[in-house]
Amino acid sequence: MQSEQTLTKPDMTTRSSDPAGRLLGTLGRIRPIPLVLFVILLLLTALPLASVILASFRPLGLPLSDGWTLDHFSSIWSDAYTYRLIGNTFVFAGCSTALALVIAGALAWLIERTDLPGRGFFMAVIVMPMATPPILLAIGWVLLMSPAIGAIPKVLDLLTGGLMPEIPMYSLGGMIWVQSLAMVPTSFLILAPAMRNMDPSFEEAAFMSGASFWQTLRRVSLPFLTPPILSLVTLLFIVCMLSFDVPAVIGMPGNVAVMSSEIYNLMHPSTGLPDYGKTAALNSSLLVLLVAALWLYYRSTKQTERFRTISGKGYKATRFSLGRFRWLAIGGVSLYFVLAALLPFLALLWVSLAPYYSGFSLDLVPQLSFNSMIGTFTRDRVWTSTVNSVVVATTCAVGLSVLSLLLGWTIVRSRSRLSRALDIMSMVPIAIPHLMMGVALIFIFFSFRFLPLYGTIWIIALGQLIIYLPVGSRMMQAAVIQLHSELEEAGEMSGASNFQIIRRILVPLVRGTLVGLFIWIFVHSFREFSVAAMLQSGRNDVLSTVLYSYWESGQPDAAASIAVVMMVVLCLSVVLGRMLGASEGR
Amino acid sequence: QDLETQTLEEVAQAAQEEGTIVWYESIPLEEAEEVMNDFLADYPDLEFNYVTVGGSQRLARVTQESLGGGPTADVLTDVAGSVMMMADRGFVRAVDWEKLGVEPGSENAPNEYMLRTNAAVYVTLYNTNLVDEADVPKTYDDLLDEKYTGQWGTWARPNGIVNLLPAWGEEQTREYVEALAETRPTLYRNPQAAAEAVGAGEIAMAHFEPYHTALPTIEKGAPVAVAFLEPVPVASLYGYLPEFAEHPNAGKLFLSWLASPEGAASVERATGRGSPFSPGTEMSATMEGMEVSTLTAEEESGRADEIGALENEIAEMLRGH
Amino acid sequence: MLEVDQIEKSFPQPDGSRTTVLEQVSLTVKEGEFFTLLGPSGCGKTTTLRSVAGLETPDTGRIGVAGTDFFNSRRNVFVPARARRIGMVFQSYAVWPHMDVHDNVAFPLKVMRPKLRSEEIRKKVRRALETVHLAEYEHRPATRLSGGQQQRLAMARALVMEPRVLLLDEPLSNLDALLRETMRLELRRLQREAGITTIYVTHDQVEALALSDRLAVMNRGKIVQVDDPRELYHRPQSSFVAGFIGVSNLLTTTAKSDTAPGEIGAVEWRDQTLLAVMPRGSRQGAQMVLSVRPENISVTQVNGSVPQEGISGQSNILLGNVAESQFLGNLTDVLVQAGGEELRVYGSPERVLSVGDRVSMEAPHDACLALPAE
Amino acid sequence: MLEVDQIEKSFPQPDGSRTTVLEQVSLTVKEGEFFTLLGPSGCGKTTTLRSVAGLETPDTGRIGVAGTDFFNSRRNVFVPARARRIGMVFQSYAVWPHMDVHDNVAFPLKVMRPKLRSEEIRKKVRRALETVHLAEYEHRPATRLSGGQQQRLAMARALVMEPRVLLLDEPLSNLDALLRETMRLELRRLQREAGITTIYVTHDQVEALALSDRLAVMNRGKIVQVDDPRELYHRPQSSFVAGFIGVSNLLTTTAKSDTAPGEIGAVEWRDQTLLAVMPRGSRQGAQMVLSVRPENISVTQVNGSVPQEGISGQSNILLGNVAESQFLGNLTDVLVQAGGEELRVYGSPERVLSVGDRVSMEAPHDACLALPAE
Ligand SMILES: Nc1ncnc2c1ncn2[C@@H]1O[C@H](COP(=O)(O)OP(=O)(O)OP(=O)(O)O)[C@@H](O)[C@H]1O
Ligand SMILES: Nc1ncnc2c1ncn2[C@@H]1O[C@H](COP(=O)(O)OP(=O)(O)OP(=O)(O)O)[C@@H](O)[C@H]1O
Ligand SMILES: [Mg+2]
Ligand SMILES: [Mg+2]
Repeated sequence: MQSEQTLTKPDMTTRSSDPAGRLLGTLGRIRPIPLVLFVILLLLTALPLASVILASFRPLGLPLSDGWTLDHFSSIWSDAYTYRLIGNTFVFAGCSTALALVIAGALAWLIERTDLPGRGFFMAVIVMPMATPPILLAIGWVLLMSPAIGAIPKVLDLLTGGLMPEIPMYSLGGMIWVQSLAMVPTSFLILAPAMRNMDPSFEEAAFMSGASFWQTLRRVSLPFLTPPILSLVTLLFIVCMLSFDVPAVIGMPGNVAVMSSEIYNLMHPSTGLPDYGKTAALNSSLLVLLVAALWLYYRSTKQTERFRTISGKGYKATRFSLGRFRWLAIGGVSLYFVLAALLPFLALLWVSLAPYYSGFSLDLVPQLSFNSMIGTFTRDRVWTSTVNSVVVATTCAVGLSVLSLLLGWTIVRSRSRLSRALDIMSMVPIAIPHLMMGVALIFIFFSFRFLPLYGTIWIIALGQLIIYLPVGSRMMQAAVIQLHSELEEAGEMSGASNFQIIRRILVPLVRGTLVGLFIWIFVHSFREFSVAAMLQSGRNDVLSTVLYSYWESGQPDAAASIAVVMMVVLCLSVVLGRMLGASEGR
Repeated sequence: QDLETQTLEEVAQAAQEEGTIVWYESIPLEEAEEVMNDFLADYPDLEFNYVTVGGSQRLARVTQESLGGGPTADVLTDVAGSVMMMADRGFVRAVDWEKLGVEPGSENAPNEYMLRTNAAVYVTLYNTNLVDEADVPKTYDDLLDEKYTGQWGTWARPNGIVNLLPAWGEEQTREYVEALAETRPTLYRNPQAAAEAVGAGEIAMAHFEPYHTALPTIEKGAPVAVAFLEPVPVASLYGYLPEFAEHPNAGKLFLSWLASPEGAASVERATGRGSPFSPGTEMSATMEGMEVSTLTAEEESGRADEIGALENEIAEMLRGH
Repeated sequence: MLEVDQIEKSFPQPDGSRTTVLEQVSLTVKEGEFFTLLGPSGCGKTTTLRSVAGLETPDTGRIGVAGTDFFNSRRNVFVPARARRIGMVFQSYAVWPHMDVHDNVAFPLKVMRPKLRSEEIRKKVRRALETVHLAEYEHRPATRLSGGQQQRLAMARALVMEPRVLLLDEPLSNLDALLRETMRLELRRLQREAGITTIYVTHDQVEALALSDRLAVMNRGKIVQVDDPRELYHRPQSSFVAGFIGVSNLLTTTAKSDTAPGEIGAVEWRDQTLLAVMPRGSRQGAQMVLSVRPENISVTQVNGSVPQEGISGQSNILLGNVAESQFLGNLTDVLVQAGGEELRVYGSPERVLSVGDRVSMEAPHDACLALPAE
Repeated sequence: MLEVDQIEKSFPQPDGSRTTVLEQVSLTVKEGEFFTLLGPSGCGKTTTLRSVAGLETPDTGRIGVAGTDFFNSRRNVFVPARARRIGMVFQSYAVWPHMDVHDNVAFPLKVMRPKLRSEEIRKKVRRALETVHLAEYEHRPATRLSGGQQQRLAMARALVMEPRVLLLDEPLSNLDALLRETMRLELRRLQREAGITTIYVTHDQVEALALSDRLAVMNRGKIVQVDDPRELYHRPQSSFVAGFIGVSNLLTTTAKSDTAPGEIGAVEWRDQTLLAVMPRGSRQGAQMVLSVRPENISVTQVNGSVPQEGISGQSNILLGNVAESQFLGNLTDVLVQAGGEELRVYGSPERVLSVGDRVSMEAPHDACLALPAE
């Protein structure tokens, strides 16, 4: 059994005997790539973080404003309401995380570990819902499930003859349901490789010991997947605490307040400034949680390595035979697709075709028309912003893929203190809500005026690059961990430079993950609107902000038209990307 | 700060040279374009750079930009409290409005920093399929009827109710809200969502809704109608000129146009937001003779903290806490 | 005791076709026997073993233990792995890294129905750990064991539930040479003490010979020969078996006359006539493979008089030049170039042969087997 | 040619402390020599090799090739791996799965500066592939090669850039027994043909003896003995080396008198007096380990007259009972229980010894080495 060895690789040639040369020699041992990355991350994450922390001590809540205060913290933590919020938040975040995990886990298991027919197809289908912005997913579900107008209660009512009890959509349960659906694709993308890499003989050994399927699952498979699950849980949990789309659309009418809807309230007062001070104070407090989560994460990854070295050589991927349950499984996966993608999509399609915003109703069917869709797509603005969106999303995806690759590689391969710092820094943006990130970037670019990025689409790309950094870094680390370091060392022994090793060995080998990541970032950047809204100026409109402004200004049909087209296009790119990644990524 | 005292002609002259107007507003570009086109018909040599930024985000952004020393927008609108907050920091230009042709002493120009351009009129929307003509509420007391329990909704931010303060005073307002909260409203993240919920039939009525939010839905044929309850709460909106604007004269020119009857009418045509205080608008015709309750600029800016606290309190009460 | 009857198994290929991996595989393993499946990589050993375990379902055939069918394609019987009470040690050990030694071994007892009392479990685990000499490691995390210890742990886990049959899939292949020898002895001792019917899979013929009561040689999904170790080693029935079991020099020759099975006959190899045992007889002119084991060839350096090649008394003699000579400690592995082919012979460690030396090789006729060419 | 001078290396532990992995390791490898590092798992072989390669930086010491320093802690010199022109074959082969055979081998040439003409690259790749007999697989994806072929591919990739030194880290440990033997011969042939200075790392002593011109035995980060194979096998300087190189029976004894180095002296083992060579001399009463190799012990079944235990003529004689007997084809591996210890001896494959048989074991005095206990 070979233990993975980590290396500290010097990267510069120095040969000399004179004192100057000795100095060069010492410098040469400092590895340039981690150092450059460190500086980049410092700029990308430490500055926004600093501005958030700074903001939490400013009376106005804006980092550039003056004065100091502790009021924000004291007003939050002296208010009993905060603690109630935290209670709700934990229930919401905890249940959503758990449900997303269960769904994604079951899907990943079906795809990676069983002989489910049409796995390639289903794999693409599972990640498709990624193309739906969570706010639209939430609105779609309101149209489907709202007690008064929802299509599903109506149908159920008809079927059961009115015996069906009301399903409260505007409730904690409804929020959890939609939030977990929104998180399934990302969870799947992280869980699936972990399951793929698990040696099936560990489970077979349990079967041979006489254990039943459930006993094996509970006592062998789950403990085994603990490290990736734990890291995913921390990721999802924090996402739940910060994402306000679902709490705003579903929680608010249902009178369920959580921390993120409180943040939404603080950020959207009826008049006056958003309460950045309190928001920042809430987030600074959240950072403590993040540090705890990261600590947990490190503990769990340490174990990952221990687990990995034990798997022997006779490893062959055997798949669990579903037998007569295969139809049940196909049904389950299809049901997920219907619930997470198809139904919300149909709901939005309905909105785009209906004359006015309304639930499903047969009366309105004669009035359905493509007018608003056609009308929307004949507007110049929609087209220019589409072009901008494509440019922004592509830039962000390319930039972040490259950065994540370098980061993942550096963090996994050189376990110096510097790379540990890199890892922590790359996780920081997860604790900064998107709107705050926008404010922070304004702050930064007004402080560094020599960078004429402000008001261009590039600043939007940069902002989004920062907020998706944690996911990028995580995914690439997972990919690099699976590579035997000797593959790269063989390149070094062949005389290749670091750049050549990365380009000709590393990139082709992690191509699958790289394509997956690229698509993930592209899609998320395309649909993101918080940062974009904060940073746009007249000529850098992107499609998502246009969509959002239509939605919030009484043109749901136009917004839904864009959403429908966007979902179709993004879905296609997701499917295309998966096919590319699957066919060429071995 | 020095009072700027050009005349309209001088401003128009200087604006020509600046060439561009940077305008941050929350309405969609298409609506803004109609307004801009009306303006450009008078001043064809100028051009616009229009930026869609909604409500409080806009204020935050301008504050942040101003803190950084600009550039920022040339024209902005907001409620009086926000404008005065900006003015206190020295981010707003002081202008002699009289020189620009504004009637002296009018509430339309409460001080040198702001000029009333528009207003939000808070009304009750109802779904005509769900509410019989006879049941349409006529007074605020009608809203307290138990039969509407769970049947109505409103924006989670009770800005409309706050504007009842001048008419009712704090105590009565609070008592009323307490009673209203008993009927369990559904709270929406923004007034638009509430208006759409009425159109969709999810709730029968929405109270304290800005009038204009109902218009797009009504135009598209949704079964929504409007009821004015008296006193009608109205929130005034004021235009102002940021200190760090890149094109101050162009901004000034546009602002004075927006505040003029011609401008107000144009905005109403484009967006449906009409001001009862602007004689040329349909809104002022509709509301002819109705009792109005509105916080003056002075009240709003002078008691900003107090009013803010009350708004939060009312929001909490509606939420059922 | 264990019967495997004409099982067949094919796997779907990525291109949609199916490859047959097992063809008509039949075996009978007797009670308490140590039975080995031996064959080159990819011949289907693991697939056979997994079919017995119930981890793989054959396409057709029958698998039964002591009269009960575990699998019968005709009667549509399939007993799942967990109900077969068969112990298995995996090639990768599959020791659960999140449990300690005790918990690994206790697992099969803990999932047993009806439930055992925890006391009883503890007693049984202790006994199993003592059997494999791991008692002192009871509370160590499984990951902190060396390779050999892990292997014994896997063994204890398989034995603790007192299985009817024990299956071992190349349990030694991950160990280094020294440990492998030690574990080989250990394994045999354990099996004998427990008296348990065992099927052992390996591609290492030394292991197979050392451990087995009987062994089956497989090649390309078929069973080629089943016999006890000595029989297989000394009387292989095909050149494949001769080449696979132990080291053998295989020379392609032609039979010079018809010969009855078991008799000594003459074959021609590169103009030389050699005598060899013909286990299955031959017809004149038939292609035969002459198999001679290195340890049966005595090699001497030719100094003065050059001996005559060909038949000499009871032996065949060939001349050649040393092409390579490797000191292996207890013997020297010598490659001799003769008539264009390379023959492997063992020199004694003391006598040093250098590359290029001229040598004569002598092998008794009855140590030369002429087998039908394949 | 290659000098490793007093290198030390320690690794940080999770708990913050550091473990020393290499202690004062010094080696000199001559031009064209096949030099092996042999030792148990975890003794530091790979770390040494990687330090030479430049993949690991020692803490102190010096590494140089032909007079040039690659690493010198005193002069602060460190030449990175890519500039050392050293070929390396990794234990996992590290064949790049996304390239075909040709591209794998061409890679070192393609990254070379100044650039080579593509024609020249093609020629060199072809030559390298021919050397390792892979020419016909040139355009096959690297993943579609068998283990042995992958190993040769890794070899070709290491050789194609004509390195000054070739480093091999357990290149055979992933192969099965038969393939391993074939590849061992191949490897030696390749190295000899290329005439390249080679350091080979293994924990398999048979491989080490077979291949090396000289070998260094390592234990716990230190070099214990450096010698040629025969010397190491026949004259180990410690019981560790005796036990690690080849199979040896090690008995703990006490010296009965003072003896000069190289002389034959008496030792006492369980009341028996035995004679043995004392390579490093001894003082009376000192603990000595008596090392006897199985192949030097002749074993005979005791039927009628029971021979006398102890010294008899030129031999030591011990009696015992067969505890285990394993048929290995060309010999029988017998474990004999004698005086509470188990001795390993080889019986001839014909003579069948059964468990429980009473046997006498005879070993010539000069085949018994008494080594200082550690
Ligand atoms: N699940 C599977 N899908 C497709 N082919 C398979 C599968 N399992 C095994 N095979 C093929 O069946 C053949 C026999 O495999 P098996 O694992 O039984 O060989 P083996 O004799 O155990 O080899 P080894 O000594 O390498 O372990 C191989 O060619 C293998 O590629
Ligand atoms: N990066 C590292 N960090 C900490 N300890 C290490 C590291 N690399 C090696 N070691 C330790 O150094 C010791 C020597 O390791 P090395 O890999 O050189 O052994 P080896 O002789 O090659 O063993 P094997 O035969 O198992 O390959 C081992 O105890 C190992 O655990
Ligand atoms: Mg196998
Ligand atoms: Mg090693």
